[in-house]
Amino acid sequence: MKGDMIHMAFLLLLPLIGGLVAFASGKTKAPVVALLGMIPGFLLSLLMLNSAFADVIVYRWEWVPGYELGWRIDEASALLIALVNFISLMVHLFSATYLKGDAGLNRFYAKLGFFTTSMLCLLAADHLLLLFVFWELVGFSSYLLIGFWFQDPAKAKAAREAFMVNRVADAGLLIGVVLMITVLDLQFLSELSSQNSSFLLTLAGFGLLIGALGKSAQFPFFGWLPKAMAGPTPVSALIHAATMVAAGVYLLFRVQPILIPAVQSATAILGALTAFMAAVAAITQFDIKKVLAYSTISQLGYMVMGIGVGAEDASFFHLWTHAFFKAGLFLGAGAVINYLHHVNHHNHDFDAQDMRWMGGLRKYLPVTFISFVICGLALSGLPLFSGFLSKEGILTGAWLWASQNAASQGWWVYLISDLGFVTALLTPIYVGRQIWLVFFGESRSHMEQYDKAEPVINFKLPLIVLGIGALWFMHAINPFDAHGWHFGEILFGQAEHIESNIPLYTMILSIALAIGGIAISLVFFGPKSKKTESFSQAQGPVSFIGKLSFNSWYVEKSYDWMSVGYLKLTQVFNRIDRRIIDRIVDSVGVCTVVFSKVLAIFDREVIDGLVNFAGWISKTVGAMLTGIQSGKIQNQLVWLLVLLIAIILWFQF
Amino acid sequence: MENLLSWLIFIPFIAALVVGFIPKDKSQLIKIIALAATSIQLVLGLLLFFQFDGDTKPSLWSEAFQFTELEPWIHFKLGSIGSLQVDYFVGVDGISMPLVTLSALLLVIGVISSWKLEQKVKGYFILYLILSGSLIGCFVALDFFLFYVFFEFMLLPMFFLIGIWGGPRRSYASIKFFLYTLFGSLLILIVMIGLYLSTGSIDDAGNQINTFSLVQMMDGSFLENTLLAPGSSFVLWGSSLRYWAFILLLIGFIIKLPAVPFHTWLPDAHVEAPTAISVLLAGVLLKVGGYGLFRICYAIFPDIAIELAQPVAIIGMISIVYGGMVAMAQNDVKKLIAYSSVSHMGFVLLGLAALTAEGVSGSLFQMVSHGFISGALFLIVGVIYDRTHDRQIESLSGLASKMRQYTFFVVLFFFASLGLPGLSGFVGEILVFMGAIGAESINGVIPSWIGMVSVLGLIISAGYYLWTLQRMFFGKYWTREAAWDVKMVDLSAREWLMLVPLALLTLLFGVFPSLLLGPIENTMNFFVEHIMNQGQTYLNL
Amino acid sequence: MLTQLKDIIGDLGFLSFEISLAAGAIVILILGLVVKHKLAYKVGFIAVLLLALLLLSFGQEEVLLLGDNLQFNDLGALLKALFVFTAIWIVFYPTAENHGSEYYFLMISMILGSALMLSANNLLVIYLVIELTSFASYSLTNFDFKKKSFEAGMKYLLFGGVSSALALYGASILYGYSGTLSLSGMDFGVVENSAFLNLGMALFIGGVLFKVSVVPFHIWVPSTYEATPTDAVAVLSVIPKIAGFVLLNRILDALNVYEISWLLNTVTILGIATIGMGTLGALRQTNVKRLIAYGAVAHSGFLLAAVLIPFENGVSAFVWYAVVYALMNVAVFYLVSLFESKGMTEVDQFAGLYKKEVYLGGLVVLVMISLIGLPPTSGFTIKLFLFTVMWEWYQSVGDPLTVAYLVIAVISVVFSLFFYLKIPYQMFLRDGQNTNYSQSSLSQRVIATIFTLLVLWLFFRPEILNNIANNIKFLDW
Amino acid sequence: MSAIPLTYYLVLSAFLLCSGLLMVLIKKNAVFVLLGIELMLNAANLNLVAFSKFNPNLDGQIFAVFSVVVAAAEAAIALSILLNIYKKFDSSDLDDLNTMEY
Repeated sequence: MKGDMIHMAFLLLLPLIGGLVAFASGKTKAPVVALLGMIPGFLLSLLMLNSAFADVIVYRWEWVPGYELGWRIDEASALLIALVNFISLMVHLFSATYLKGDAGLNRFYAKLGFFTTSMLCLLAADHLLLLFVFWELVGFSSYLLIGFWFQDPAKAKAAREAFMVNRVADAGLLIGVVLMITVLDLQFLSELSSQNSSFLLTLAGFGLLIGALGKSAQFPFFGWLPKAMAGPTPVSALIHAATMVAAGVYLLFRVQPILIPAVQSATAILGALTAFMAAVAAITQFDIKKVLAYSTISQLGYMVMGIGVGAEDASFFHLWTHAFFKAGLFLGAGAVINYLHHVNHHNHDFDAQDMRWMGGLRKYLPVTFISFVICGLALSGLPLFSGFLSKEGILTGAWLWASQNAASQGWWVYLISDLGFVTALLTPIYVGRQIWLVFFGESRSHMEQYDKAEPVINFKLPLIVLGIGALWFMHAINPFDAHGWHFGEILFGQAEHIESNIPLYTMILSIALAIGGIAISLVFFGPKSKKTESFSQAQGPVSFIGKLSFNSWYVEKSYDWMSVGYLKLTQVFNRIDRRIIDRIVDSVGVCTVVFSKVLAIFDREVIDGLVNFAGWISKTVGAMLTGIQSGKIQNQLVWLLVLLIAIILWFQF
Repeated sequence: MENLLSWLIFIPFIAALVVGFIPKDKSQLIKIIALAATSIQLVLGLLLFFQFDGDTKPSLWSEAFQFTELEPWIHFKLGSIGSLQVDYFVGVDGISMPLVTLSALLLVIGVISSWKLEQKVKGYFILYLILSGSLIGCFVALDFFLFYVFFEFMLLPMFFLIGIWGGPRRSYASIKFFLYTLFGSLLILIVMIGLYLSTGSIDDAGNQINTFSLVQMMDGSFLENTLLAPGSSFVLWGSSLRYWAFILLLIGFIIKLPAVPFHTWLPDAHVEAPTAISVLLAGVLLKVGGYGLFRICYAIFPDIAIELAQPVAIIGMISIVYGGMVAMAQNDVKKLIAYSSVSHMGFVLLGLAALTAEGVSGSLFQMVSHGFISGALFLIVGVIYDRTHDRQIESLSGLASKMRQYTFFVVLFFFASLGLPGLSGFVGEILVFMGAIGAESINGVIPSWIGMVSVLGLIISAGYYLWTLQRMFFGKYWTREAAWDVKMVDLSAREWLMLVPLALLTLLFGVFPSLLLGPIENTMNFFVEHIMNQGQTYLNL
Repeated sequence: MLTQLKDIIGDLGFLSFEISLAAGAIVILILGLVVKHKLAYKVGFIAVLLLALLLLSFGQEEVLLLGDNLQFNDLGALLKALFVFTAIWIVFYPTAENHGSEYYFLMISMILGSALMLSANNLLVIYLVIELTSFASYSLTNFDFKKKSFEAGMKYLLFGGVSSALALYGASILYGYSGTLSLSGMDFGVVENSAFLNLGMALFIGGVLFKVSVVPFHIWVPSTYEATPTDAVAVLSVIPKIAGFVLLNRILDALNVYEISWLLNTVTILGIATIGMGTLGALRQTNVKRLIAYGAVAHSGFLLAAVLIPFENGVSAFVWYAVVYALMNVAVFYLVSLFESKGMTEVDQFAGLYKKEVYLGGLVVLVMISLIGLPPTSGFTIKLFLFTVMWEWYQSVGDPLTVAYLVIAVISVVFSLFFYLKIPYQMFLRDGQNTNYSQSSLSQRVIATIFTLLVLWLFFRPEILNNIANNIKFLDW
Repeated sequence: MSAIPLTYYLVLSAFLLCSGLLMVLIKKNAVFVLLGIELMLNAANLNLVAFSKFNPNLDGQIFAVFSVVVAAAEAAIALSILLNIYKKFDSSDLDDLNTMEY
């Protein structure tokens, strides 16, 4: 057992240590050093996979008096840990070239290492609080990485906004976690079991859901993910496609036993809605990364929907396959951007991420092209690619769930599965559009192009490996069996046999939708279409739906409005504080009138504060006092007598 | 070590006396003496921390204290009031021990931070040392009279430290500070006298011996049917005198804490105070308010503490949310941090009001961690202020590309303050939330929604810190005045020396909170138990 | 007749303090004719006071002397010692440089008058000693021989004259109703609640309130304090006031004030008003001495509370307060006179003085803190004790007025912060030029330090105050 | 030797007191004000003597004698101050005594 502990500690901390050493070793050596940390980390994770399948690793210790925290690596954790290590390794490799020459390269690797460790710990955490800790830490490291090029104000702003949106959701998660720990006494993920429904449980469930929605960029929180594209592209591949954003799904997957039906329905609805909304948004984007970002949101929506409809095994599978092909897509996009940067080296006329300046890149970036297409087809859900397998499971699950619940909950449950299918049609459309616009046709940038754009192995290797990872055989033997995942049995046991035709219908429908989608994209965006030729002059859409799509349903805009409103509110509060509370308290504290005025005077003229104060008192305390103290002795005497007589009269009568 | 606490208190006083005899122009010597004195204090403070015995479980307050020293001070008969008994009575328990150590640490850092001071050095360090002694005295005093004396005695040095070495509006700020705190302390004074008349014992000869001993007050040795005895017949406006006494104490201490709506002195005082004094003010002085709530307000009036838990928690909640929102609107970094202190001290109030082990421990932990973090934050502002004599957020931008090490610490402490896990700020806040949200099902003194609304504080604090980071540190490097450019050098060795210990402690306590919570566990549990049990007993009288 | 004379001569033994003062006063006056050296007067003054102190006897039973005209007790003896202690320092004041022998004569007369006030038990004697004290005070007010002095002196005199005329009228009414001049023999049982008698009481007590500067008879205080030589103020603000309070207590006792609720309430309200008026009035002052004068008015309110408290702790509180009040006033007026001798009388002249006089500045802070009533000074101790006794007062009588008294007293402490700290504020927190300022001498610093240390010392060792209070055998005055 | 009732004395003394008071309050010249005070004192003296007449002892009359003497002393001090005031202010008018007005 002790050996396991050390094993686990090494596994979890190696990326961080590697990153820190890389930071210390300077920017030229940093990539090598970080890789030297990552490779054994990856190997260790494979070993761990092996041992975790044999025996779950558990370690608990007292954090504060009365509370134990715990690590636990079971099969699912081990699998995802291996995945994270793998993608991280790829990204480490890729970044070495992508960020070559950047002054902050060592800083980058430190942050990357920090992220990887946080993510691994998140997966290994068993106690909810521990999970929350690393939940926050991955958010923080994501903030650091998005803001990697902080000199650019827009990027710094994007980092902040991404973090803020997450933070809002995290507040919900915190309430959920605290309720679970203190009130419901459900502290360990591995010990969750279904509970009797209660108000607090509902509240906790919604809290956890909000947290998950935030991290997995679901409606209404999805606006942060497109903004997060401000980070370096490899980072997007790792964090904003494959790993961190999947944490929300992972959390829901873990806490699924305690989610009561109301929360489950909400999960399904929000997931389906997000899948659809994001797919719509992806169709009109110009930025190569934004398309991918919305597609990520959309796919995560599938996963969340899967949890909601009770197909958590399919969701988990989709999480797994999605990690490979989406990382591949992002790295491919990174290669494209990197190439355009070179093209654009001397004159910064255009944005290297803007698809309007691309086109015809298959000639210059052949490896990238192939990998991108494979991954794109996986994303579209074409058979023989990994995405098909996992998405199938979710769609089937949704349909099954709808057919089971329609009687009890009403017709609207079908809307959820229908949205899933609509999204399945939209997905190949935007994927196709992207592939056509980027790789086919002729270059629209009118610049000198380069031939040897993929010179080094660390560029090509990740692309090739991830491209292979998007093929079906890496995940299941039968390309049409959604339950045929290699690890499915280990994780979820023997798949139940479903007495229904629905899986067959879904399969046929989704194959048709995928092919149809690609066809539509070919018609509209293919190399021959008019739109493509004039694409370099294209502006944002003008129709209402087009605008809605381009602005991604105004979710991001609404954040801006809210933040402006909030800022105004704080200004108002500030004014209240200075003008009202400051005064009121002063006056309540000592003497109602005197002090408020005193401080008014102080505010105006501090220099002579005391003197003014005295002067004011003399005026305010009144004519009476002034009369008495006028110095005219007879006046004074009159007052004295009046007072005396008044007192005597008062007490006599 | 014998008389550890007395040494802690009196070393700075002795040093102040020594400094008094050193000629004005030997400023270096003065600084060295001040540093030596506070360093000895720190060593003693650490000794205290490590020698503190956290294993004994007290069943009475009189058993809870360690390192106690009892010297009779004023003892005489006073006619019908019985005997006046004021003792030099000091000791620490789990509540005061961490705060003493924290103060000792920040006092050293304050001296280091004042090292570059050039004008009126002698006076500054005399006052500083007097302040040091009184601060420690305040935390360890177990006699109400002694506590009050130290409490008041902090005011004067502080008044002058802000008033003489402060910024342009220093006189306003110092007077405001003095006025608020004095007002609060007079409220405390009234209750102190009432408690004195109500506490004590009757000796064998039938003589009444009144006492100021906090321990006896906490253990509830009240005299029959006196003003503030539980169940006494004195009623004012429909509530018992104990009720009003609690309210007076509460106001007195939350002025110091400070909580909305008595917080407005704090931003002014902070903005005008020199860096080192800001550090002490935020790091230690505010804790005196929190400590007073623990030791006096709650421990002596457990019945009212239960009765009024909800209003207190709501004050805490409002402070958290409101303080944070007002911070967002500030342009002056120091003011921003001052308001954030209001927000963070709201957690102290909230956790305490929950009266659960988690809440109370969290509350205390929050005080300690806020000591590190806010101290560091004010040092951080000091770094910029030293270089530019400007603290406006708008005057600077893109500092991250010019001052990397500095930015590292800024990010670290900003995130520590906004409650990033792994740093100490998080532990305090999460425990407070656990206490506040869980209280409803544990002891039912406060409803859950107060805690849930307070979670907003997390979002709000992230809002202003990140926005500040973005505006000041990210983006293109730019300074409002070109002349500042040459001064924009990264942290000096002295600044490292101040920030590194705080950073390490923030990290250490963030990762291993039981280092602090372990030793004080028994005290905290006893505190909660005592309040719940005794409070119920009193309420039933 | 002869036995009466014998009694009188026998009683004179008890009066050795007063007699030596009277004789000494005359000796000094004569000395003034013979010797022109100023130092001689000072030495003479000290000698007379010390001699009187030596002849003072403590620890006696309470006695009635000269018929029942004088009532001697230990409290009186104690306070007489306090008077000597307070007065003896005036020779060290820098403002005391130019005084002639008649100045010391008047000073001793004032002390004599106050000393007799402590024991006066007869309306006639009361009238005489009040007038004796007053006349001396009126005269002392003029001793700066400036326009201001005469103006203040005249006002003081007219004001005092009217008050004493009214008091005399009141006394005549009291005499008419009781048929006796002796306080201890006074009994109005038969004619209770006559408006005319009440008028008499009010007017007569008014005469005493004038001496102790209780509102509304405090009007003379600021201008008198401002114009009078500071050394005289130090005495004037302490000795007649304390004596007046003792006398007031005796009169109230004789009139059986706790039975006459209107009178008690009136006096209580006047006490509250005194605190309020003194505090508020002081806020706007810019002249140092006027400022402290208003502060002294507020202190009268505190002392009055102690006087009104009907049990033995009230006496203790009064003694504590009186002793510390005397100490504080000696200290503060010494410091004021130091600055005054350098031409600094207005608060804003102190701006930035810390550059020249940081040590005295520190002492000023401590003394002011004591006057406000904050630790670690004896000013805090006495306020604490007084508040304690007031709590107890409330506990025993349950009268809301007593709570009001307590609350106003506490709040006034906050306000007094403002004006007492004005001078330190100017000295330390403001910048200013004091190019002409010459530093104080070492001896002056030493004296100021002694005073300040006394003020501090009694905080740490308050049992001395208690011993003093306890040694008085007859705690019921 | 009988029978002017006490009330008559008292009324007269009250009248004296009031006129003295009035004089104090109305007159601007310090000398007149002093005279007013004398009147008030004499009102009191009259009271004392009158009461004494209806009393067994003579205390009141003794008191009156003392008070006359005291009044004389007071007048002496007052006049000496007044003399100085006249020198400094060139006036004995109380309204001119306003250098210390606040």
